[in-house]
Amino acid sequence: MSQHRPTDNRSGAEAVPEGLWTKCRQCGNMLYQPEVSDDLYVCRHCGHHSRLTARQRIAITADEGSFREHDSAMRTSDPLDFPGYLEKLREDEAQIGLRDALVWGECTIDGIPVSFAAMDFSFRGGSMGAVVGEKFVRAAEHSIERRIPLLVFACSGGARMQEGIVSLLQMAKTTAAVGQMGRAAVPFIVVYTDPLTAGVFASFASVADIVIAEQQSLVGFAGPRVIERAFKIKLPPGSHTAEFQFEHGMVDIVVSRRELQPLLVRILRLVSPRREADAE
Amino acid sequence: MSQHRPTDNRSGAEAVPEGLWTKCRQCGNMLYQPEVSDDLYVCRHCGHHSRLTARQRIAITADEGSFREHDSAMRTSDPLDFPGYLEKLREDEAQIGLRDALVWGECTIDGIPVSFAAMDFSFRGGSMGAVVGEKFVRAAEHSIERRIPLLVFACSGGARMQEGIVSLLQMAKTTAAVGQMGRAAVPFIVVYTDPLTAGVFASFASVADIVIAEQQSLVGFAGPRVIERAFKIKLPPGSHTAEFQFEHGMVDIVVSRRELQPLLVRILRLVSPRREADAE
Amino acid sequence: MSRWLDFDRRLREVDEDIQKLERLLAAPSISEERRSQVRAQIAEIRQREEQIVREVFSHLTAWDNVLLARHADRPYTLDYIGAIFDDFVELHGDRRFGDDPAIVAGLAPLEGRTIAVVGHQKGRDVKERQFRNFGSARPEGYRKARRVMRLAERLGYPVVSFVDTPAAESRLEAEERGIANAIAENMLVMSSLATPIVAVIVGEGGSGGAIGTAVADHVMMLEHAIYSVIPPESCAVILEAFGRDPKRGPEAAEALRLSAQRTLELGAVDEVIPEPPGGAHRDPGGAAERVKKAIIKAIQRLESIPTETLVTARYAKIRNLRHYEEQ
Amino acid sequence: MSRWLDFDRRLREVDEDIQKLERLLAAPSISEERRSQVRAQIAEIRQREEQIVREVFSHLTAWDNVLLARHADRPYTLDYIGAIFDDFVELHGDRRFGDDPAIVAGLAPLEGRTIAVVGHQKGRDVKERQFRNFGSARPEGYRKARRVMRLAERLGYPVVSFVDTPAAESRLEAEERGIANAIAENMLVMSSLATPIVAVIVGEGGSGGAIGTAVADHVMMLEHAIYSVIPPESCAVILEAFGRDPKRGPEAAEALRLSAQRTLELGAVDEVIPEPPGGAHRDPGGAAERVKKAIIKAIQRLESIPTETLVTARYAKIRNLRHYEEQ
Ligand SMILES: [Zn+2]
Ligand SMILES: [Zn+2]
Repeated sequence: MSQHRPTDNRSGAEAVPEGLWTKCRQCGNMLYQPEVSDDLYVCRHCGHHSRLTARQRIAITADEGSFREHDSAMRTSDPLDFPGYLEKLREDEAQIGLRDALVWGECTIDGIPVSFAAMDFSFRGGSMGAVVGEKFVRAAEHSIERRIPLLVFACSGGARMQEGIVSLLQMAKTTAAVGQMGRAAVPFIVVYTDPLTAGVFASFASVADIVIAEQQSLVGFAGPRVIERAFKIKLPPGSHTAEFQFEHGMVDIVVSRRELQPLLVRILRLVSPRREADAE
Repeated sequence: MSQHRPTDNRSGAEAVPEGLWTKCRQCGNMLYQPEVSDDLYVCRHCGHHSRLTARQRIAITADEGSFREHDSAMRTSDPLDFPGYLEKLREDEAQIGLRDALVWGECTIDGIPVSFAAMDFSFRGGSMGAVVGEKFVRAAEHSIERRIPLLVFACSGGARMQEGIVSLLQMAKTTAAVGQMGRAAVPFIVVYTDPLTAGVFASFASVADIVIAEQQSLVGFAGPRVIERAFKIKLPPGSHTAEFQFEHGMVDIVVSRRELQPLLVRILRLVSPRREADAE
Repeated sequence: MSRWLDFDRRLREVDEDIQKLERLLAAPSISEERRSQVRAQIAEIRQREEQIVREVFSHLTAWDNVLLARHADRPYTLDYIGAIFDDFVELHGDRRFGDDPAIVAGLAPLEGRTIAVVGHQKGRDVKERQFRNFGSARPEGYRKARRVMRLAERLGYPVVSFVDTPAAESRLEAEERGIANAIAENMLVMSSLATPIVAVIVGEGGSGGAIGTAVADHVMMLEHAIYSVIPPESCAVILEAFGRDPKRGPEAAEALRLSAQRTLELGAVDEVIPEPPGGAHRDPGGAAERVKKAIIKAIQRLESIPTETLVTARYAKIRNLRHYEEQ
Repeated sequence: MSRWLDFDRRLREVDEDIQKLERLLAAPSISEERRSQVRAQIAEIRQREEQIVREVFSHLTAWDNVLLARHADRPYTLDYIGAIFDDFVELHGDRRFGDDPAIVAGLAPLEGRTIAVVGHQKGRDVKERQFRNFGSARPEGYRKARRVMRLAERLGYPVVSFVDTPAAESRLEAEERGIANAIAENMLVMSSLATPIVAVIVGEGGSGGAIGTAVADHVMMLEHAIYSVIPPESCAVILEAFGRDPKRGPEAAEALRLSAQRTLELGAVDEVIPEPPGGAHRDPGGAAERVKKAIIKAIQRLESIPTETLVTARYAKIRNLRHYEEQ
């Protein structure tokens, strides 16, 4: 909680592969790199929402220059001494510039202070181990201390299996922290982004006060391919999407990335009325 | 709460139509009257469970001679001055020997003291008006004061429409009283008996700690015939029964009337452990 | 059978006459003299209209109220929400099974505070009516409302509930998923929710479907809304007193005392909100303004009460309804 | 691949030998001399058996534990319930949708107090296994467990949770009704339930399906139970480290540290309950006796703690799990 390390909130752009043109993963059309971040990483041709790194998410969400990262140095202790795990971590660290799959800190959004966390799917598939769990809890505690909302962008392949039972326990740890927020009457908003599955979906992400989902994100307890393989069945099209979860009552609002920011601002104004008054 | 009027807990037998033989409503076989109450009003031939009056229910459930009725003189004030209502009430009073559709009091069951209420379908279809609501609440308050379980046998056609909005409000009143029991940590057990529908099913009877149902009882929000008429549809066989409600998770245990008493004793022992210890 | 129904038709004719005259006024060719004639005509019609309204509405029958409460032009929950709040973030889903469009729920700002809003939504046109199931909520609707009310409790927001439903959905699928339980659990939760609750019956307060979201510290009712244990037509069909004849619904409505004033006298609501002349549908903006004022007044009062006292008083109000004799 | 599996087979042969000899003893025709010979034989076999058991069990592999935890003869939740409690009133249904036989829940007496019991039930024979969905619970199961735990909280009963599931049900119907939400809400409720909670992992503690009923003040684990984030075979399939080869499950099991002792050291459980020699399935009565003693001891300790302190300490325990470095 004590390590305030200011970071350039635009640095996320560096994580995008170099070169002036990039190819849309959905429609195959070429996208002009300098326009991509202005477009919020949404394809101009087909509307495909690219997966964002944590830094990119911060860059397009937080008020410019307002993000102050906490606990950026935190690393797992590799509790199981799991074969090959540390090597993989070092690779991801080098490539992505993060030490684990969740970045948290404080920032303002349209002037409203929030405790903020974004998960990064490019780091070990956004999986949750001891560091993701601890950082989430610290973000929650920060929101309780400061009496400000917690906003989390969740994407994850599930628990970090290389941390074994320690990773499973993060489900209880993060969910229990949500309980603390509830008792402290601080609002907790989560945004599901592509993809969100397993241990993160089945823990803190399911018990938020307000659940928003980016359209067409894959969202499910088990990934659809996992189920098709395990049970040798074919799933109907459209299952395990944000829209499917909305239809079944698990999501409050499905939005495009373009609609997301104004929606967040409206919600944050509603859940931080006194803050707003303070700021005036 | 103050009117302790001892009543003969066997007097319910008088409500059975006179004559030595009676006909089973399900299989048509003749039943020998003196055996009927020994058989708990269950047909020896087909197992059909006859509907019981409140007094009959008390007689086969409470320890002999232990039931002390409360508030037996309570009558509705006919709040709407509803056409023909008082006449109907007087008819039922004369025929059934009750002043409304719920009898409550205290008794012991296998020596365990309980606050006890039984509804009577023969009185205005067991409908709930101001008197049923008030008596239920008093039974609940009694259980809170004495710190003993409340056991209620529920059968009802719904709200007492001749009391208009007053009868609707009994849904909130009785349900809120269940909330009081919850806060006071006294157990509330309800037994669904044939038939249970509408306003009573959709109020206190749905929020009991433990829900037991006599087998084959009709149990539903809307009666099946009402639905078939209103929506001009045909319902599948077996819908709106105790078994159907069990299948859909609304009932804890479905039992025959023969199994009911030992089950109640087991449950009452579990939920009144200190009482039991006191008695030893 | 309904004086008001004929009257409503006549009133619409008068409205059309006025509109015609107003179009005339707007024409550039009209002379100044003719213009003032037309103005006088309009004023006279309006006066007559007001008089008729006052006269008819001074002795409405219970059945008139039933028809008014169900009037196709009557403002619905989303109309009130749109008129009363500067914003409304609708929340969806019960986190169990689905999202029921027959009940809307969400957060809205009201004079510097945040309100949790729940309400039945009937739907205006054929398509929306079907989508909204005519305002007959399924278990998911009640559970969504409960979820949002619990959220309100957790975050300290007052709850405002708009009630407008013919009845809860009762067909097999609703039964299978526990419509009775959903209604009962809502009443249980609302009876002890640790935040102020205000309910407004804006149209039809239909039986269990209504009371499932109408347990509140302060229950209000629009002047021509109804709050009833049963639709009067069904009551007439069931009871011998009305010859089991659905056409005798008006008599049953009378017997059921379907007027806001009688409902107030019976202790079932705490306040009647007067509607604009001719009914809420003739001036939705005016109706919403009155509802808004009443809601703000109620919330301001309730906010000043310590939560524990509030919850205790709410229970006492619900519990202490009498209407029985102990001889 | 599993020393223990071979050994288990051999052990059963030895058991059969002993049984044969015991039948011989029971024969009326046997001479007194032969009888004492046989007795000595039995004693010798038994001693050898014990030695083998001790030897094999003194260095079981993680994979041995996996096979032991999944052993078809291993006592299941209902076996423990039957052996530990004098009565058990099973409660059913989630009050929302249905009743899930993969989780049992109910009330039971334990030394003068009433306990709320929840637990996964795998099912013994083919028919029961299908009925119980092999102990893979659906959302209804978790919601039933939650309902009964809330009942326990309301009435002041301690909760005992038996954990034994390969995984939560994950197929489409479970997804549609919110299996993720059901697990998460259970953890939320259990993390602050105002009554003591004791969990015992008796067989397979499979991932989210397990932790959804295993958040407790005191989490215990049988000596040969496993508590794992993923089945080792699946782990082997997913990770390059094991060549994406399901046959390398034993290596994955080792890497995942699937032993009660390591699980204890990692802070994931608070106590390991030793099993009778040869594993719980070789002496279900003895295993139940040990579990019963451990439960009673835990509850007695927890009962003496004021509820608020209890809940605070439970959260602190869950929250303060570390395993990270701060630079
Ligand atoms: Zn594209
Ligand atoms: Zn018969």
